[in-house]
Amino acid sequence: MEHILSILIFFPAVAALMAFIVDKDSIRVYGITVAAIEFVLSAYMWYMFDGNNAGMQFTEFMPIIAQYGISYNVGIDGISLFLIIMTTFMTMISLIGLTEKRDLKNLIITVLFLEMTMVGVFVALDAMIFYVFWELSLVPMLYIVGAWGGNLRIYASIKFFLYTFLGSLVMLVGMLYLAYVYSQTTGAWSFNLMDWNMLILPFDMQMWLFIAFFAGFAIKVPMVPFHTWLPYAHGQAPTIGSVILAAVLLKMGTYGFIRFSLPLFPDASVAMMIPMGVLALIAIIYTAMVAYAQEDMKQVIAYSSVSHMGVIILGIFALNVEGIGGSLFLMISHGIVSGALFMLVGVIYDRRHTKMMSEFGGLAAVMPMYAVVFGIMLMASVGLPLTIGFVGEFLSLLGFFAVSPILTVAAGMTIILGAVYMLVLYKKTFFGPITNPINKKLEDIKGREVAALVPLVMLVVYLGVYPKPILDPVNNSVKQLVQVMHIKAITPEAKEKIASVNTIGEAK
Amino acid sequence: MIEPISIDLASLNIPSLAPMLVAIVGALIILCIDLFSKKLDKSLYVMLTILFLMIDLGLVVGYTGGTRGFFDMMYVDGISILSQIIILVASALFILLALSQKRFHEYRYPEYFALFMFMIAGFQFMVSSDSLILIFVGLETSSMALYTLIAMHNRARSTEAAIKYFTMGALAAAFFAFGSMIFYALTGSVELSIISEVLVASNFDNYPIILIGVVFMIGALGFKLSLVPFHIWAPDVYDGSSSALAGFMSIVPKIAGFIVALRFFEIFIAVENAWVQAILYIIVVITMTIPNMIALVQTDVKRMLAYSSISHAGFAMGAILIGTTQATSALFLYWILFLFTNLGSFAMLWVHRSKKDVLNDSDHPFEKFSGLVKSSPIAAAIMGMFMLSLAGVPPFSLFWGKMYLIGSAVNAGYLILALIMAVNSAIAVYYYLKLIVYMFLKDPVDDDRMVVMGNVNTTLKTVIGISVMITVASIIFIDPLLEMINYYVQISGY
Amino acid sequence: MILNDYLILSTIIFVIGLIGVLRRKNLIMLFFATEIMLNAVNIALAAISKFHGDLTGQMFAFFIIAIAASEVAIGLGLLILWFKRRNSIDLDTLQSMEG
Amino acid sequence: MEGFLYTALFAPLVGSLIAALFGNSPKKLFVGLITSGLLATAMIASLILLMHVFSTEHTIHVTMMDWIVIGNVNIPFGFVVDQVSVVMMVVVTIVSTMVHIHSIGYMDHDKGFNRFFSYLSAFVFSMMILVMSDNFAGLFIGWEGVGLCSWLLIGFWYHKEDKEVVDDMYNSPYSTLSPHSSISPGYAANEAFIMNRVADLGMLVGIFLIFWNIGSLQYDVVFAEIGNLGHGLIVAIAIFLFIGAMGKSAQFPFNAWLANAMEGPTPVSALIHAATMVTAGVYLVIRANEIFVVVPEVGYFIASLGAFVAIGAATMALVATNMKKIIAYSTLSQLGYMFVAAGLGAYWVALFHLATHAFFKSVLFLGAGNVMHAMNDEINIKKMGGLKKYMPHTALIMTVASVALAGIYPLAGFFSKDLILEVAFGSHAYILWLVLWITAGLTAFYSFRLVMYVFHGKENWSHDKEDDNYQHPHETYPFVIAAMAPLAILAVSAGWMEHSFVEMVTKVLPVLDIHVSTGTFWALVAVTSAIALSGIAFAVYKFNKDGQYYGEKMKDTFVYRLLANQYYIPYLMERVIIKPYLEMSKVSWKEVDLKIIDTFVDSVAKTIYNMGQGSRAMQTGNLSKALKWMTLGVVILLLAAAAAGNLK
Amino acid sequence: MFEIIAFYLFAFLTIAMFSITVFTKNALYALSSLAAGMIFISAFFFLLEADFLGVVQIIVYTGAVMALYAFGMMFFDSINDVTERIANPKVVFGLTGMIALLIVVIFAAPIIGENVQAYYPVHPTYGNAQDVGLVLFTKYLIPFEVAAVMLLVAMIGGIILAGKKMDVSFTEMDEQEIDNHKSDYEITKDVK
Repeated sequence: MEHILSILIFFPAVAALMAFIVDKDSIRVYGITVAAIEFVLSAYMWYMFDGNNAGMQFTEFMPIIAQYGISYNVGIDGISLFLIIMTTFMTMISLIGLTEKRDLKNLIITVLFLEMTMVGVFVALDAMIFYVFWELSLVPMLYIVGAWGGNLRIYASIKFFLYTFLGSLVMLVGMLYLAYVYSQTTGAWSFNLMDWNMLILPFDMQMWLFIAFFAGFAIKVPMVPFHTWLPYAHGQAPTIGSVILAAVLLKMGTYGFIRFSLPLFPDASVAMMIPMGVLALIAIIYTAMVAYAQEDMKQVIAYSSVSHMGVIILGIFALNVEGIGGSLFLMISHGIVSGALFMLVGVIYDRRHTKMMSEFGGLAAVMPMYAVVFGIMLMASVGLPLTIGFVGEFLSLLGFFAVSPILTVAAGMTIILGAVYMLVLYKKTFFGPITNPINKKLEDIKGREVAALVPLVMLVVYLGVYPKPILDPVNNSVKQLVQVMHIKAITPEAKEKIASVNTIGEAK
Repeated sequence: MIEPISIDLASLNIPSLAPMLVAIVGALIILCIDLFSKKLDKSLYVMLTILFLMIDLGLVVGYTGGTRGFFDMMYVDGISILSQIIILVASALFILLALSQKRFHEYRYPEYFALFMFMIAGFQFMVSSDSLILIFVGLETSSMALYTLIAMHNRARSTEAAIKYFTMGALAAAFFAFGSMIFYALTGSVELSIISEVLVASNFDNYPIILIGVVFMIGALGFKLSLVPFHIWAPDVYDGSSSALAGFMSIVPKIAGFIVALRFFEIFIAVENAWVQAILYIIVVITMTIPNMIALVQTDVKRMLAYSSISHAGFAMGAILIGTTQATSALFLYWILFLFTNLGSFAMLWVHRSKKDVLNDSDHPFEKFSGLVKSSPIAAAIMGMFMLSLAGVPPFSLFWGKMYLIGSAVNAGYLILALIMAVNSAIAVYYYLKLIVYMFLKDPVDDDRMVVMGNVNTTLKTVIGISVMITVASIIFIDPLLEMINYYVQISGY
Repeated sequence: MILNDYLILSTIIFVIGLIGVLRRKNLIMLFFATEIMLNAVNIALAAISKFHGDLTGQMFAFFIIAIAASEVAIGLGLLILWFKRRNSIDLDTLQSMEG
Repeated sequence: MEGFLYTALFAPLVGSLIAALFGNSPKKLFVGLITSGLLATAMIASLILLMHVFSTEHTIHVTMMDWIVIGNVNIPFGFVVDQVSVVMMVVVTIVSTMVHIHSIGYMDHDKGFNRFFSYLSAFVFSMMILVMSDNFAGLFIGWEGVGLCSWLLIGFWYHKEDKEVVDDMYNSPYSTLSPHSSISPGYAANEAFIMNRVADLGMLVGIFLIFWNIGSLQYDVVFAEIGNLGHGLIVAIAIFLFIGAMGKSAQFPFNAWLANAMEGPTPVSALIHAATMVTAGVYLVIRANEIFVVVPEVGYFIASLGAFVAIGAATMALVATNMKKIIAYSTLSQLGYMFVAAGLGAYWVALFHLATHAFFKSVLFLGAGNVMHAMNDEINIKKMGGLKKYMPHTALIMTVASVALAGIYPLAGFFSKDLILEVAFGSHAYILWLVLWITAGLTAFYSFRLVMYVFHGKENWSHDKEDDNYQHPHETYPFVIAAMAPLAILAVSAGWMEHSFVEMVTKVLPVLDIHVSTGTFWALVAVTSAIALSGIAFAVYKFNKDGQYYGEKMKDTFVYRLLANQYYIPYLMERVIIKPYLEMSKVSWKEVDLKIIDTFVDSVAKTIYNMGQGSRAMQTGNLSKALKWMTLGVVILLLAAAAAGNLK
Repeated sequence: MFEIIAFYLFAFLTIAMFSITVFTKNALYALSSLAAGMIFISAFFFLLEADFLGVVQIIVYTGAVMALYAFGMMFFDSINDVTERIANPKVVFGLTGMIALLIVVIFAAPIIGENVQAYYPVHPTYGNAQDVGLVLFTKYLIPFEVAAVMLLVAMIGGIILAGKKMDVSFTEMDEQEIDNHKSDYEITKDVK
């Protein structure tokens, strides 16, 4: 089973190529089957995964450009494991729930290619391979948003592509420089992350490189003020696009922070704790307010994603096991919840072809099931205990509390403001009398919609009550990550800081 | 009285001349065949041409003799071999485009192919000598042929293009002559190696005059390499000539030019002459940037590609500026990958060429491609892929070139340059995306003047197939390719 | 006579040629100007070879003459082609492509 | 015994889930029966546990499974049944069982019947988690859980539309004189949830503080360690925890939601907003008494706030004509009492009052429910009157409950409330005592004002079907009365168990160390009972004299308006928080996000594009211009050369 | 002495001639003055003991080039009506003047470096022709051949471009018209 990861990456791609032959009336089943197989594979990988081993597993190594140290090098640990499973799972779910009719074949082929790139990003251990998948993931998304989107779709897709592309090019320069530094120190070329982790960099260099990588990741996350592409992308994208974008693509950025920025630039990370915290804080509060002002349901959820990503960033830059672990869990949960919410909006959009809240009201009476599912996802999104949303949010905030109680208290506003915009959305849409006669005869969710949503609901509750299966592997790998940072940190202050935020009784 | 001079043939090192001779002889043979029979099909000539080019290539690759030949007139070092390989492969592939579905004027002439091979020979001379005289003569030979080839497409715009190209070329030639005259005056020689020796020995005295010489050389080479502000000809000429030839022009003459530039500027880069470096830096930056920006606002795909190829030339010129061995290898890697990608994209344009005069007499307006994915998805996908490759989206071929080039810039400490390159590729993405947007995201316009796939046939498909293969699978053979390039570059000591 | 005089002379002629290139609208007369520029260089080359006592310059001049000659041929050919189409050799008729 | 623990805990959940299965189907009686049955089992289990704990003094502590385990965090699902939690369990289960049964009657015509029971049982489950958890995180789960259920139940009749806010005191949803309890159920639900969230943040911070300083959230660990922390830190923890408590117990400034929560069905008000959920705050303070005893200054603050709320709420209840709001405010006022006790360190007294109050207040609400049911949801007490002869049992029960509330010997209220006053006096907080003393009088008065308006006097409604205020009052189902009976009995008798109660809970709660001389004690009893009795007397006398309490001219006075408009707090909230926040949000979207950030991003792109347009001018396509460009290039380079020429 | 006089005389003449070529309105004047200038230039060659060059110059220019141009001008019978309307002469003279100034000023300095040695020295004993011949057919054999090729290319190019075959353009005809087009000049048939 040593090639499981390669299989995971390339199976969807091969399947996508073969899909060209499949007749377009049967394509949906094909797509779902492929995605399901992929998901089963990833689940099997989880089964094979040794939860007690904090290091990389299933690693594969094959030099590609030996002279420049670029090699096909993949592997997973507790940090990437669940992101992969979440990716395959959400892809499957979004394909099951897919209601799109136009050019279905192209759409499904594109989604399968996208799946390859997404999995690739999470398993890559070689910076260049990571970058390859990272960039490649833009293309299918461009097509999905641009071809099946709303009126502004072309503007939105191009904006999305250009913005992220620019950022990641800066990151590329950073990577090349890092490789150069590596070759200067060791005399050998390598883009291998494991090798890079051996590097001890001077502080200034760390800062510059941190900024270079930041450019790539922050735009992807997206962090305020680099977030403006997101509302357009979400607002215009078809349901499946929004689902995958919110569930997986955004996580690439935060994953990048954990995988690259923290271990490679420990001192810079420590130095950036507060600045990043402040940025995250702005994201949390500011976008929550913006979300509250929206009139379009999808935009509300889009902005809420930005806000939640802020919490994730906050957790990451707590630089303690609780925070990072929490943010990882929050990535999973946000993936599931926001994915589900976008699907729910898609459901209503399919029926009414509008997402304006003013168009609705009193839906709870005509679509009770829908209202229930929406309610559950809403509660998960506002982080109600015993739903999946709580654990991550709680841990992230808890983690950052060790860094700065003040910022954390401010960031805690998320549980209030989040409740505000979500509940108001719910009231406007589901409560009150049915004002619009058209809504009187809307039919409740059915068939494939139920099939797609029920698993999500079950996950939301199950992982909310019993997060252990995810937290355990995460815990080990994150512990190791923190140790690495602590060992690598060159300035005593940084060492001290990392140690302090990870020990009890140090909170100021 | 004159004592008889005796030269033993061995000292001439004839193999160094052999490849060019093959090309010239080939051309002559074609002319002779034409004399015998007038009723021969162009396919014959195409294949003959390719045949000769193959022999030529064989001789180049198999060349084992010393670097010098014919009284040190020939200078066949690694980069010369490398560039000849590029030139020959590119030419062989591009001449295949002559076998198009539709009939175009130039292919009625057997002379077309003769001239084509004379041109190749000219380029080969250009790259395999360090005597400004031979370089000049070779350059002019190829240029003369090229002007004719462009004009032979025989419609108003191609003639116009040829005349523009010719006139500016004449001016550039004058610059070249003047520049080399100055170096001759300073050093008493026209051979770059000696010039460099003398200059270094004399520690660059008469500095101002040296600079004047450099200026005029920049003017001349800049014209060949279409560096801003000597690039004005490029868009019009590409626009006027047939897509096949335009693609060819974006690759082959430039690589020849790059070799000359490399040999010439090496003199100054090697001693880290601040002025030359500064000037080149500026030129490289504006050459990358300005055409990029102009390309943003183009309405015709071919013209857009013209500007983009100018910008790419700027990228490659950056390698010369950096001047490290890695940079030189990067230059070649970049250009080889660029060769196949550009071959592909221009071939795609060639495929879509129709004789109907489409909107505001441009052959390939963006509208022509809108909704292409609906009518012919494969073509759209391929074209899109070439665009992504040009934009430097991994894992398509040109990304590796960009990556390696930027890498070399970073390694040489040109971080700002690296960043500028990065930003420029980001700007460039916009106009490449523009075509993709038209092909994939827009709905077809029904306008009978816009015929797509009008010119396609098996040969073209083959050519495109090749470039697709290389563009997609590049990741596999980057390594051996680099190995070869590094070998040749190192033996020639750049 | 020292070399500088010749060089200056050649420069002056070169520039005269340049002026012609820049201001001529009649293409054939524009070509005259290019010839002038090349010949200007020739003078300098001959002079340099004299003062270096080295033949290379004369060689170069020789080849430049050849180049100049062949340029004439091609140039005229192109002009004739254009003249057949547009019945004019006015430079400003070459404006179909821009931007 | 663990079996009983789990039964008590999960029986309600099972009921809720079963009910949820039929959530969308039309009314099924058995749903009500099953849920009530399961609640009864939970009640019995709790009683058995009570007996067990009481007799053996053993506390039961189980850890079901791990919840969140990462890094230093280790939070299990653990439950503890000790003297304190068991009391709460018993109270909760008893009241909720009765409320369930009552609801079968009350909701029988409602199409959301099944849904209602599902929510109600879910609430009980969360409440049980809240009281039984052995750590703060578990407490927080229940804390938020009850919040969710209260959101669901307040918004139960979500389909009602929003009433607009008018200045007319008699129709504005912000006044206690209008028929509207709030803008709309949906609004009230959200308001309640969000306000609680605000407080929960405080609580969360408290939890964080505890975690990062002690490293565990288990009660036993925390309480063992708490002494080792700096005083300032403990103060902070105490304050933040109390903020959480304020939210749930609707203490000022979080009080607004409780009155609006009356939008919910009346049994809900009885269970959640009178007996159980709102007392969670008090429970928290009692539960965490080890923390609060260390910082008496916080305790005094709590006590003072409690007294302030007690009198504030009572005054609002004086003028209200909205029956449910009267009771709601009396609840609030009683919560104030409890906090005074808790704040002054008399935790068991607080718990005691909590229990007794739960009984008489829930029954009072249920009674009100009956009345409204009979008067088809008429809520204005001035439109009732003379119902005594139509619904005698309800009248009786409500009167008894009111007496208990007023604190008349020998009913439950007397014992608990008297104790609180004694505590206040005994700990020399004379002002608090005075406030509470006055409040006691007010309480007695408004309770009986309610009783008089509803059950006595002339009928302010008509038997005439054509008349628009036609009513056909009737006594409710016997089984409903039967359900209320036990509560009524407890309301009467709960006080008699004081001694055994004290003996039990003081095992975990600090004993009261304030002793007033016997003389003073009797004096206190005397004055308290006196003011209560006089309150009742006045209410009865005034009503019998001229059928109403406030003359027209009095209604124009500022004070009356102030009270009727709930001290203008709702207006304040709307003007100071809600509207400005919405405005700020709109600004930050339309102005900042679109006009500044996004415009900047786009303008970068536009600039580059325009530069393209600009430099395009270079390409005139004119040959001699092109030649000029080339020459220009050379010239510039020459200039550069000349400039650099002399410096090598 | 003679050299100086000759130099300045011919310098003046050449500059004058070329100035006429550049500035005159009349193409005929331009042509003839160009020819004259070329001849005067050859005078410099003789002056500089490059007799061979001088001869070549005269032959090539007055012989070949001028003939070509003359033919060309006959062909474009309507040369004179190309009116030279210079958009902005200032630019032209600005640019060129600048170049002239800079280079001349810089050239005023003596430039012969000391360590310049003659790689292909002039042998005073031989005549210039032999001398040139020797170098031309040894060192510069290859350029010489290439130059020959170049002239061939130029010839072919000239012929093709000026040929009548260019009068019809297959590029602008669609396939149908091409098939119908039966011309005597049809040399290669095209693949169908």
